[in-house]
Amino acid sequence: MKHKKPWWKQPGIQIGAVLVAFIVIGGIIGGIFLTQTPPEQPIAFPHNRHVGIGASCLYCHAGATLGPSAGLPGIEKCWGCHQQVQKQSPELTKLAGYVERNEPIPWVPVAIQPEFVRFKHSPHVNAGLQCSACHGDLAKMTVAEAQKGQNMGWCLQCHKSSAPEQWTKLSDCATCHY
Amino acid sequence: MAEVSKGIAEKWGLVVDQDRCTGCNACVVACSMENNVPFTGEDNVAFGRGTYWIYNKRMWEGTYPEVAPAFQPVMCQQCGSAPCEPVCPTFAAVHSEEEQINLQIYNRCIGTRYCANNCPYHARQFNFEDPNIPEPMNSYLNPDVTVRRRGVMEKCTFCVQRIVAGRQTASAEDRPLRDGEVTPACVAACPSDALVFGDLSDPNSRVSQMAQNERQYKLMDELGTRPKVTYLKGGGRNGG
Amino acid sequence: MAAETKLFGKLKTSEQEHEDPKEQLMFDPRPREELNRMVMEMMTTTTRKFWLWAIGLGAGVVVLLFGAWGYMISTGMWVTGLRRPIYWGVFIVTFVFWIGISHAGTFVSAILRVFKSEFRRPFTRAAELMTTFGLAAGALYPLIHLGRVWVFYFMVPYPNARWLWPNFRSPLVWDLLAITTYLLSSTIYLYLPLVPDLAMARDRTTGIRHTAYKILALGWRGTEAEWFRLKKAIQIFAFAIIPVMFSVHTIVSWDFAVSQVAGWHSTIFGPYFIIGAILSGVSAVVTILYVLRSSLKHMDYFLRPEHFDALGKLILVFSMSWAYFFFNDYLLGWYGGEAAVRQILTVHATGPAAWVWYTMLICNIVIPWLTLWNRKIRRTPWLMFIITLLINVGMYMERYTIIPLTLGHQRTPFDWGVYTPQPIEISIVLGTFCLFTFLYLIMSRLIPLVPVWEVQEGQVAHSLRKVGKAEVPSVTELD
Amino acid sequence: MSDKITRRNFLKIAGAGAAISAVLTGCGPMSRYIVRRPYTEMPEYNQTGLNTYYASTCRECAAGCGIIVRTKEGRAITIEGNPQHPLNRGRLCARGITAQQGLYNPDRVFGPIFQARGDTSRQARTTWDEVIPVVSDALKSPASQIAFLLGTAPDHLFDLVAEWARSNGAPAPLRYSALASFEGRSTLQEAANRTFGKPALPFFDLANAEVVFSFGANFLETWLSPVSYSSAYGDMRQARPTRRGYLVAFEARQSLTAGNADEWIPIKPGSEGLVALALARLIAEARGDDVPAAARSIDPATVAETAGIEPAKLTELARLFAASEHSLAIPGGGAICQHEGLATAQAILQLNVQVNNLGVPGGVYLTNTEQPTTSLAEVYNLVQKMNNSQVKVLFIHSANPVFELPKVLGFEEALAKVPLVISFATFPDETAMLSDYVLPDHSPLESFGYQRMLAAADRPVYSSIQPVVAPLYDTRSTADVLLAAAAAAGSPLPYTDEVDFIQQMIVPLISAGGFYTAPEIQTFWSRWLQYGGWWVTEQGLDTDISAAPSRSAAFSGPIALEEDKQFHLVVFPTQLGDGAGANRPWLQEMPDPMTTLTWNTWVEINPETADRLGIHDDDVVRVTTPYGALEASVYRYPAIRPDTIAIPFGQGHTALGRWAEGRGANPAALLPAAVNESGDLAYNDVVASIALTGKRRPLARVESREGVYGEH
Amino acid sequence: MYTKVVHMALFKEEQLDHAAESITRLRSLGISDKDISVISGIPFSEKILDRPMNWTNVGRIGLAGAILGFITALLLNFGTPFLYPLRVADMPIFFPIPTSIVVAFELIMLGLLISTFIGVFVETISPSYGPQGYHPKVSDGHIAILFSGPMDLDQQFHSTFAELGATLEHDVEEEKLWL
Repeated sequence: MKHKKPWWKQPGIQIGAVLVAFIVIGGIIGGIFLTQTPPEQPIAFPHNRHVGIGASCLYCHAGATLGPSAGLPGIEKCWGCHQQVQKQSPELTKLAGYVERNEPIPWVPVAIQPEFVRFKHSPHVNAGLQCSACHGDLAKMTVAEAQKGQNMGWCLQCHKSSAPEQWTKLSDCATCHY
Repeated sequence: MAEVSKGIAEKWGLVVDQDRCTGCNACVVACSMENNVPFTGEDNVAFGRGTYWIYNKRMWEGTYPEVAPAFQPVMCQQCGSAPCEPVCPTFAAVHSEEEQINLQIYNRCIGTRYCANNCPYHARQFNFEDPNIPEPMNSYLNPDVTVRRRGVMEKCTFCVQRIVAGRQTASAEDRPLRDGEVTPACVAACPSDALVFGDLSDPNSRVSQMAQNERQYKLMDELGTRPKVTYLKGGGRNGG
Repeated sequence: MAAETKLFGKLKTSEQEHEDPKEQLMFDPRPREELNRMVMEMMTTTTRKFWLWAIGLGAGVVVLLFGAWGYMISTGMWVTGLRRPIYWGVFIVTFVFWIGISHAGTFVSAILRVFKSEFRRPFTRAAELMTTFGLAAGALYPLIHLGRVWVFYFMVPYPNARWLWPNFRSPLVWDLLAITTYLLSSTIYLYLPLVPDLAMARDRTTGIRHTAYKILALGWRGTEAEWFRLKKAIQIFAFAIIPVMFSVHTIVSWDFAVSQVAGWHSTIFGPYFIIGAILSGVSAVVTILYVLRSSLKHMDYFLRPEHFDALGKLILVFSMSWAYFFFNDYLLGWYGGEAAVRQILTVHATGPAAWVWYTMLICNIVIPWLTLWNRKIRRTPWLMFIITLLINVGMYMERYTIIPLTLGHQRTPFDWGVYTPQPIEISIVLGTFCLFTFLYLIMSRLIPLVPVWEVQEGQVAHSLRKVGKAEVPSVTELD
Repeated sequence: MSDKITRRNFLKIAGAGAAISAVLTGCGPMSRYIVRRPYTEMPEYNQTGLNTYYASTCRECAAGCGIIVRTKEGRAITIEGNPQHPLNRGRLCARGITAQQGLYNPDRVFGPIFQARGDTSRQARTTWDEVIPVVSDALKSPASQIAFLLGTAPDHLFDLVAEWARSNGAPAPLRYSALASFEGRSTLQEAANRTFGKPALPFFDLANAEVVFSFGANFLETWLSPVSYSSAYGDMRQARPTRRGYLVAFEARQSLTAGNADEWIPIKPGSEGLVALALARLIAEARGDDVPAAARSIDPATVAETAGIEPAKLTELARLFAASEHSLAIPGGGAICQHEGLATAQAILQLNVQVNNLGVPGGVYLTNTEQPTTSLAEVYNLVQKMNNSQVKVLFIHSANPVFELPKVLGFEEALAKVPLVISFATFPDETAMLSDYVLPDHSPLESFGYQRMLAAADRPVYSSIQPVVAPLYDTRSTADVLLAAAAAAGSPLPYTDEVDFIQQMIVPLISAGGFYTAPEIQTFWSRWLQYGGWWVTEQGLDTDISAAPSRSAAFSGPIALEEDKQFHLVVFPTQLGDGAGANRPWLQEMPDPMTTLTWNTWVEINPETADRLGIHDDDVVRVTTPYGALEASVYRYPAIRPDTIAIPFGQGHTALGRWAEGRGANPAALLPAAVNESGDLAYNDVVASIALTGKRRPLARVESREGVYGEH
Repeated sequence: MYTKVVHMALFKEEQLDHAAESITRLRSLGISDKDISVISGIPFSEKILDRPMNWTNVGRIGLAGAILGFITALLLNFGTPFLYPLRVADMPIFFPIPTSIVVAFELIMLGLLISTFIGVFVETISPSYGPQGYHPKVSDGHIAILFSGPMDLDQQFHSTFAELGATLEHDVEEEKLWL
């Protein structure tokens, strides 16, 4: 019997396999990495400073008590304060630019709901939930960061622990999916 | 949430008065516009793939000249014991304990189409292809309803998005839901008031009253599916 | 076998009595070395024709199956002929067909093994291989027919963040479990008796083949402990796989029978499907044996008219049983069934697709009953090939009748529909036929298709004993 | 191997991997998580917010139902009826519900276009600044040579144009739509005038009627105000616990209304007047009254034979009509759109007089609002003038005469003789394609306006129109264009813009006793918009009705046909209305109620006749009338007289966008140019012949042919 | 390693009787049963060759697998509904007995069959007792008797096997037959 290298020891195949593995693993890691890093925002909005001076979340995200989405402040609201206070900073120059051009600021979404999930802010806020329960402690963030592991299991966990007496309703598929 | 559990589950029901129904199909279109049901085009309809969550099963009665169409608008009957549910391998078709209706969870659906075979009412529709709605026509799509992609089943939901919205509005205002506050799109549109929607668990609701009409019958009652939709027979010559 | 032919001989013509025992494989022994050589030559001889077939079928698999499937995934199910209300078409028909075919391997190999039917010996492996590949081809269909195949894993029980598991009340999940069980166990059941033959092949090959056989033979030497263990395991398998086999097709039938669909909701469907499956499976075995016999070197030594004869008798019996169950199902629907069921039966017999129904009856009942009682026909392999092929056509039509034709005529006439398979569907169906044939073709050159040790064991156990003036065939039990 | 990979390389590879995975998932929704785009570019499903509701008026037909449009982020999502609106009370028909498909239709005219009469090489987008002078120059033409052809244009535009025409001595604007012609609106109005002495459309109180005889009026589908009549129909059937209304329909082809009737009497087209007179005689006999003069010479048995029905049936129906408390006879549609249509309409209206069912619940009222409708005869005059080159400028709004008018009339040829044609079409319809300029008006959901109720409101109603979304394209309100151009032309009207005009027009309503009032116009205006219009709280119908004695009429009866060679032709409007609905995909996809057909034109033939002629379903036949021919597939329709064929109107567009074009056939090619006494198209007198073409074209039906008809 | 050397005697397939006889003779030469192992191309029962009974755990392992499958089935059937209770039709959520039987049956069979195979696999690849050695002729139907005996009995071995018509090889090396 000739001792030939079996096929899985052929260098070409090994290199190919490693390359494929790298691309696949790299793709997965890269994809996960991109989903887990806060996206780049047009203005590096310092949440920590705004929260730090005592601004209420609802001041800017007023929709949270009323409807499905919390909403983002328009340039008018930003400018309403910032033409009075702290006018100079490189980030505020950007803001001034948007105001001047009368363009909406292209904020990039951070927490995304899949299209088949109907999340509404108002029932949660009305039930007395703190914003930080889901969005993290914004006093420690500059731009908002997506919180980890917010999947359906996480939703259900909270529904179960915070209102066990309404579990029937809060675990009903139609609560979020339609 | 602030709402206090009522103890009795809401049981939504629909009554279809066939004597009032003119067969005008306004419900078909209203449903489609509300629920982002895609139009499929002539070829698909000809092939039997027109997607209608509610449609009029028009059969003919009698022969010329005594012939007359028998209109029967049929939508998902939201069966209490639904044949479509247990056969789904992934719990995409489930019974809602809260609303007491059948749910189709699109993202859980893998498209076995078993439920559709097992539905004796043929109320379930399959998305054979992605909806083809050219810009800017997609602007009218209802953001409260998922736009279904190809490969999933869909069906009438009793406009559950309206039920949930109504319930949340009522709870935000700290009051119970009023009778007639929530109406599915078909009921809202029906020009001849042939469709009535409401809470069957409330004996005073209009739908409960009507469901006890002596003309009432359920579609394929013998199958034991316990539909939530009650039909009232047409009046015939001498009324009823 | 011996007793059977004798009994038959008494009933039948006198030519039977003059049959030379040498015509039977078991009484025509050859030295093991010779058998090995024949089997090895069978495995290693590849003609130009073989490669042409292999390349053709391989291309068929790639283009017809995976090409068409990929196209269907990328564009959606609209390329199929499915429509309201017929949501299951030839995919499920072919699925049931393949699962049915796959019953033969187990039947031939396990049931005949349990009942020590000696004629099974040369073709158990061919039948088991058919089971495995039939299942492999069939098991693709639950994936192919999914609207969203990319999330097929929702059906698989695995823990997830939502703690949401598959619905164990759904027959489709049972299907998944049953087919997985059956596929795994039939593959193992194919593999276990193969080990000694792989060792044999190991001893006669070099290079990559040798390495592969060496790994697969698990270091088989043939010690008493190894034989004992193997026989024990085969025994366990042979007994356990029979109920699994019954369960698989019963569950496939429950896909239909548990539903509310008129014409499907029938208690008789379980046994009806099993009998149908065995009928089509045993027929397919005969079809394949004919092909093997005419295309593989030395196969005509191993496969003889006696085998076709014996299988022919089985087919006749199963054809009659199938007819019984069919009639049973039909009568109950016709007699007391609801109006919708009766309507469906009428439509089957008189509707536009009535030819399907009649083809089914002709192929499954008329043809076998008219031909298979005749010993001469049974012992003519090419005739058997045609008859069994027709039976499988008939069985395909049976499933076609049950699935799209029944679905198209449900309780509301407003929603009736006509189903016509579309090119993509036909392509995928042909593709799985290519896949099955391709795998079989390749495998026929990779593993010993004849279980040499079983044949030799049989030949050793068989002898002619002189009783009075006659030499009587006799069997010794070696264990 | 792996130890040679530096961190730098690894990052490169990982980056490449990420890029690959982004590309791979780019087609699926996963990409949203990996490559995030700003909110301002997000697809609509992620921008969920609160609903904003606007009250407006449906403009898909002339009825003017009140609607509530739900909008989100400036997009019109769903349309429902306005529950407070006295006409439709929260209900709506298929056409109103699909109005967004007109608003968001990708085939709209995106801005002013210089059309150059279909000469595509010279066709060019232009700007409003360039076209206003063109319009103003056009308005400077001699007043008598300016013509306005308005179709279903909103009332405020009509009022504005009429005012301009009045003050500048131009001919009054024409207001024509095919639907009005099919309904026989002018005939009905004229018949009411002659019978009751008031030129108003009658209002039939269906809800409280007990026995209703409908002659050709398809009020459940298209006739006048289908939503309010459907609502009334529902109440007639089931709102009263003890009595159920009884509906009898007399028409040759079973329409949706006849389909819902308790009895469908398939009389020959053209025999309606005779049947009405025969009924008059039998009713009088049953009631013991004097037989009206007009009916004295009528022999019911002969009439029954002429009409093709059983004499006993006629007597039975007459007794039923005579014996019931509130018996109502409704003339409409084909019954009155024939050469003796006016007399027929009068004869039918007289049945109500005979049972004294005038001005009482369950009877006939007259509506208060004046309803300007132009009969087809006046359009014929316009065509005549165009042909004689007496029209220099033609303005067209909301009308598509090239499609709608009978081809034999030659509008298209006449149009070529007009030096300047300006179309205000929102869609590139057939007429717009043949005009010099297309100056697109806003879509109805983007514009202001008001609409008076057509006929089926039981009180005076002004329904307001307001924009529910910002205009999507470079379109401009026609009223604004005309005001600006008129000002530039030196013939200004005293209004700054459209809103100012509307406000001035509704000022009188402030003190007219509506359900709200306001101290001044701005407050009134905001309520006007909020409620979707203005109306009075009390029922305000004209109960003071007296009838003139019936006029004797001699009916010539139905046309004699050569059996199996000639057929009565019934052309009927469908959910596509006057054809403008053909570019709404959901209206196309909505199954026709009676046939369940979608997306095409069909020819209805009685199966018995079809069998005799060897015609199968889906066979393409050629239908020929003395005026033209068309080809369409056959639908074997069990509810039509064997000597009659029927073709729906609305398809067969050669323009109007992707969903309408090249689909079906336009029966306008088959229609005559003849009009009846009151100027409505006499389309019910047409005799057609059919011939197989040997082709087959399957129709898209929702029903199963096998299941419903037992055919394979 | 051993003082005993492994010998191998090869019998042709038709010499089954001689092979059986030779085992008796080896035994009489004082070689115990555990020092003898027979390898053959087809299975012979112990009685044919007059050998001690064999013993295997395959059955027990299979049974254990079946029990494991049953437990899994119980967990899936009756455990998972507790994790996320979902109602389908009118079926009991927590104790759907009839449907659970199907699942249980399949999983029991799956456990049984897979573990039987695993048993075979594990037992086959685990080291075996008795003299090692192999000859390719075995798969040609020859019966090989492997035994280890002291070299001093060499002469007797030769005479015995020559008499019975077998070829005898000495010092059979353990051949690496698997991985």
